[in-house]
Amino acid sequence: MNRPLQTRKLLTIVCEAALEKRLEKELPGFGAHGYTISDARGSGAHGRRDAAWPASANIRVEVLCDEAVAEAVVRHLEAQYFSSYQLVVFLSDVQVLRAEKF
Amino acid sequence: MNRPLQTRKLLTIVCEAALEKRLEKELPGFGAHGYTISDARGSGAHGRRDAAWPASANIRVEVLCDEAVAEAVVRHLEAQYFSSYQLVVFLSDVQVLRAEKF
Amino acid sequence: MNRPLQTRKLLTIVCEAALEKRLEKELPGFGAHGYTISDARGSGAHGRRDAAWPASANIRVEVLCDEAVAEAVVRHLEAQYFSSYQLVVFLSDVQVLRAEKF
Amino acid sequence: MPFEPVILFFLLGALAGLIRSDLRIPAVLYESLSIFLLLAIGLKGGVELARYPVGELLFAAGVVVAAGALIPLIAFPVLARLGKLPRADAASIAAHYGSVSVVTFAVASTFLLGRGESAEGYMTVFLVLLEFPALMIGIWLARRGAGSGDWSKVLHEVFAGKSIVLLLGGLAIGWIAGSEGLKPLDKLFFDLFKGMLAIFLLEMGLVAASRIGDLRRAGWFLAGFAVAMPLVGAALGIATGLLLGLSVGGMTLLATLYASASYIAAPAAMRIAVPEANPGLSIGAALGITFPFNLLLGIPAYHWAAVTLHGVFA
Amino acid sequence: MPFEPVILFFLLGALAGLIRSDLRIPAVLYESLSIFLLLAIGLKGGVELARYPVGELLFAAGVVVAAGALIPLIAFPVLARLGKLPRADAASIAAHYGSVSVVTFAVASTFLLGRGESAEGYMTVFLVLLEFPALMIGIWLARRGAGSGDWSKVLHEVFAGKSIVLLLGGLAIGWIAGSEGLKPLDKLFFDLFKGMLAIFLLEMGLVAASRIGDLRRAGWFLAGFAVAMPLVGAALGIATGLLLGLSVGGMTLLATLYASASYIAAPAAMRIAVPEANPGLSIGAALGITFPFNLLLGIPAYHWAAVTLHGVFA
Amino acid sequence: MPFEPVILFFLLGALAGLIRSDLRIPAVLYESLSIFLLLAIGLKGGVELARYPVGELLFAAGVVVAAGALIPLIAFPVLARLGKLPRADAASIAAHYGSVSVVTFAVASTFLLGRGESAEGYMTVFLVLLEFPALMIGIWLARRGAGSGDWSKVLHEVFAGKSIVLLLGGLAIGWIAGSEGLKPLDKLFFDLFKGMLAIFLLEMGLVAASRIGDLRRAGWFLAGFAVAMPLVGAALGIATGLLLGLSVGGMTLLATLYASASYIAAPAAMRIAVPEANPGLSIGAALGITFPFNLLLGIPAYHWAAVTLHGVFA
Ligand SMILES: Nc1ncnc2c1ncn2[C@@H]1O[C@H](COP(=O)(O)O)[C@@H](O)[C@H]1O
Ligand SMILES: Nc1ncnc2c1ncn2[C@@H]1O[C@H](COP(=O)(O)O)[C@@H](O)[C@H]1O
Ligand SMILES: Nc1ncnc2c1ncn2[C@@H]1O[C@H](COP(=O)(O)O)[C@@H](O)[C@H]1O
Ligand code: NA
Ligand code: NA
Ligand code: NA
Repeated sequence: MNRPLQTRKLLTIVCEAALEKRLEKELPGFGAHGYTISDARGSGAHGRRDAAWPASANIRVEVLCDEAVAEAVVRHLEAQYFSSYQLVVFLSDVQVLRAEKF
Repeated sequence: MNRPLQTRKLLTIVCEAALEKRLEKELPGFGAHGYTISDARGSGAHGRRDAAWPASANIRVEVLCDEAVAEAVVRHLEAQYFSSYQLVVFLSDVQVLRAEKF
Repeated sequence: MNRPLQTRKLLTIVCEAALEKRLEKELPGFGAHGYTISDARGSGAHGRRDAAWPASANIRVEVLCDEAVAEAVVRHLEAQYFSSYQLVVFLSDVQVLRAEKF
Repeated sequence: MPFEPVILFFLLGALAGLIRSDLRIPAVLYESLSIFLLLAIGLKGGVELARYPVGELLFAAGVVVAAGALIPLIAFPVLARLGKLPRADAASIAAHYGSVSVVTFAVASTFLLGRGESAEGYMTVFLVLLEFPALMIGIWLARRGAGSGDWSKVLHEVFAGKSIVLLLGGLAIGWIAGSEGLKPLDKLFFDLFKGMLAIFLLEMGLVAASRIGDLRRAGWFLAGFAVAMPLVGAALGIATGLLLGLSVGGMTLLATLYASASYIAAPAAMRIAVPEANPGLSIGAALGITFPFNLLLGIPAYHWAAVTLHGVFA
Repeated sequence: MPFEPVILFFLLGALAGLIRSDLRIPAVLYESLSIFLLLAIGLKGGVELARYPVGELLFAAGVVVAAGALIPLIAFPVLARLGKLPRADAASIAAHYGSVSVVTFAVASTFLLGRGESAEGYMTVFLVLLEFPALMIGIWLARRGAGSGDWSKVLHEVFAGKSIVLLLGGLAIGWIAGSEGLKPLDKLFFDLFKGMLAIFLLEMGLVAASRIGDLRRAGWFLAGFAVAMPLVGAALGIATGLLLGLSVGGMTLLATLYASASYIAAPAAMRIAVPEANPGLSIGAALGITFPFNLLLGIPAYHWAAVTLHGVFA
Repeated sequence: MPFEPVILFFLLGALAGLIRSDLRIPAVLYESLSIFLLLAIGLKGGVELARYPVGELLFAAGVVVAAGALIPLIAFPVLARLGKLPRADAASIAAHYGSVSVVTFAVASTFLLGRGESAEGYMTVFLVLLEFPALMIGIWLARRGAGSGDWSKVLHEVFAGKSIVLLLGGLAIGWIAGSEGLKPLDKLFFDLFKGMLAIFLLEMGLVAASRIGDLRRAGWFLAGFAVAMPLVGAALGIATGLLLGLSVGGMTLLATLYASASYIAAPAAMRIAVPEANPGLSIGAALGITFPFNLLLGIPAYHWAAVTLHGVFA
């Protein structure tokens, strides 16, 4: 390809919709330059969340970023939200163009 | 990070919305401890599914799990649904915290 | 597993909803045999897109394909859309069954 | 005026689909409208039902269900032998045509209303009763020979299905609350009914247009079936109506019920119970041909036949 | 007739949930209906409000808010000491019960309307005023001892919250435009109100049914609390209503407000401000028990008490 | 009363946006309301249209379209030379201002209705006709010099676009069915129109508030343009109205059409046809300034001017 692909981290957070506004405010502070959110439902250790009303809706947040940012965000989520909120976090490696964007 | 990241499988199923209830019932039986679902539309070998009404809606199901569970689920989908339903399944490696959850 | 898993590329495009119809028309031309789309919102270099109305809605497009197709699509997006549209593209490796499908 | 105005909305939707307009009715609006229509039909039926002694109804209901059960039993061999369709497909299509289309029923009611023609209030009860036996028969036809499988799951799927719950629930609420009790809800459920139906038909037009491809693949036999079967059903409906001494309106509605093919409850149930069947065939025929056929030609024809034969026999 | 017909929709939804029907009200329809109901209640209140001098209202509002503030202060020690619930849970549940349920209020208004019983128009103002003080108290109860934290964020969360904005906004528009100015909007906001409420209750029935599991885990103490607390609240409401010289209708509505537990504004605010609290407990109690209790038994009982005591004291 | 009540909903939405309330109108509700409004406007226009001989209309329509085409041709050089905007941006903004805003038109109709002022029924036809020529002109302005490109794609994009299909479709249905035929649909499409418009305006207020940032970046020139251009358009509209001998109501509506800037059809079409243009500029100006300007000040002013000049010249 014309511009080379570079490796970055894709951080995915599945959590209660109640956290959306808060995450939107916090993410830039850790160096994330963007995020993508979609609506979701699901099930986990805390039972089923069927998205039938706001209190049971989930969101799925994706952040493309470099490893340091990913680490900082994960550490923050662990400290701040793991004990009281329903959320799941995972990381994977992806190839991106324009890596300076992330 | 405080707790170490461990590798797990992310199993993604894109299929007809008609299978949602059934998958929700079956997944725990294969050892999956949770799943996340969102609405989708798409196109594939069987043509376009535009989600304009329930009969043409897709869902996108994600399951974080260990390799054995992923294998069991994939084998089940292959045996049970591949011949009669429109679905696509893929696996990838992801890093998770609290790996015992999955 | 009964049938062996093979590696393919998962190409993910997050872009303005305005591009949906166009991408749907173009993707097959590059050899993609299918795609999956879901609705999304997000934020990036061009600011926040809250999906409150069509002009600020995003979509998230996934294409399972082989490396050559992925490369062709990425090159096309780069040439055609990067300068004027808000979009983010990333690639990852996934394992699929029935690899001939993609 | 040859057309009910609501039918013009169907045609507009179909046209928009054919010219590949970017008009899309959001899926959620489709779901919301179908909840509204099912509830409203149930409520109206319940209010009417309160006026009839249950005993009188029981007999008529038995006859209507028994006669209706003939439809899938006629359709199946035609599809399997004449049409050479695989058993699963023949059974699934038979189930779709044995079951009923709520929206076609609504359009027929609207058609009668526009002509000032009244009908027995308990027709909605028949609508509810006719929805599921054909599904059972279809599943049984598909599975004969094969292992029996999980009937309880299937029964649950059908009886706890959205359309039955809303129709029966509306019926019960209408029956309990009565015309007076429901009055404060009339402005939503009754006054807006026809307008909501119009928007729903706009969407069905769009969906029907997107099924053209399926139809082309299905071939001429199925297209012919999708026009002939409603006529057979309608004839059965008029005969049964005469037998039961229904009014002209009642006969028209029963003919429409028998003639119509389900595309809400049946596709959902068949997809789970008879997965080998290709939904493109059954939905393509039911929604792409039979539904518009009934809307545009069928209903007026059944009404005409009912008027004529009622004059002769009753 | 023992039940308002709208309550039958709640029962239908609950039943559908219990038999695990696949009936689902789309989340967007839920959100749209709640926007509609909040706006409509605000508009109606605003129109009524225009008829009263503000001075007269100020005093009454102060009394109503002060008396209402007792509810979380009573509930908290009961939950924490008698119920041995952790502080965060006790505080969160106290906040839910101190705040009010807009839908319960709407059903009570509908109940009065059905009986031709009028009420002071400014009750909607009380509804708005009662929504947030309890949330503040709940947060303060949860945080006592712990660091103070970001009150400004919490205040913003509550005051800029959807339900306050729509209720207050509706109130202001109704007040500015007046009965005449709003006339062209009546057909949507007032005529359809009860029908929309019915569909919303159908959804709440489904949601309530899905909370049964939470309740089972919560145990008998909380179940008892969820029935006893509304009675305490209602008694306080009737006493306050007598003190203020409200009409029978007004007393009934105030009793209902105090007796009701919030499940729209409170869950959202508590989830952010008191994250350690288990939302299953508060929502399970408020929506799974108190809401149906008020609908089915509470409102008629509060009305009966208001009639009786109004006769004695006023 | 200075404001139509529906405008208060716009202000409420804008305020909610500015205080960063969590109030969100679901995107699907936005889409559903816009389908409703477009259909309803079309239907009403179709019913009115039936009353006029087509020949008489043809000439007037030609004049209205020709005069309307002046707007983008005036706007483009102003934006490109005076404003020093890049060609693509100037062309795209010119297209937005040359096209029309359906909702502004609806508010103006409502404004006239509230004053008992009638207007020529075929104004809706002008609304439809004015929607696309400016889009074509804008695309041509953007591409001049550059390779011609795929006009057929663009034409399809515009003519098969949702708003044209619904407006024209509604027009056709209203025209075919006539006032009598549509009667059963009145309760939905006509009676609820203003209420639905109110909720849509609430959403537009929210969206407009979220565009403040775009505006700030755009600078003073564009802000001035967004106020001055509607005045130029309105003057042209009133002159054209006088020329055609329209009523005061008709002149007001034509002035409003010319003064308004599209933010439904134009953004969609320009995004695809002129991708180099920054949508923040055109939408920010059209929705963030021109739309509220027309709602709050423009429409009453255009009406006043129409009354005055009609008195002088007609
Ligand atoms: N194993 C899993 N795979 C995929 N998603 C999961 C999994 N576990 C939990 N989730 C998602 O994360 C949300 C919260 O999980 P939990 O806190 O475990 O209840 C659930 O509602 C699911 O959407
Ligand atoms: N190559 C692909 N990439 C991404 N999604 C696909 C692909 N092929 C199929 N899908 C999704 O899987 C669904 C069923 O596919 P199929 O059975 O091939 O028609 C489609 O509607 C798409 O949503
Ligand atoms: N770092 C990122 N991580 C995830 N999604 C992103 C990121 N940056 C941008 N996006 C998505 O891509 C869209 C367009 O991005 P942009 O062109 O950078 O404004 C945004 O609205 C987001 O949905
Ligand atoms: Na039938
Ligand atoms: Na309370
Ligand atoms: Na204009």
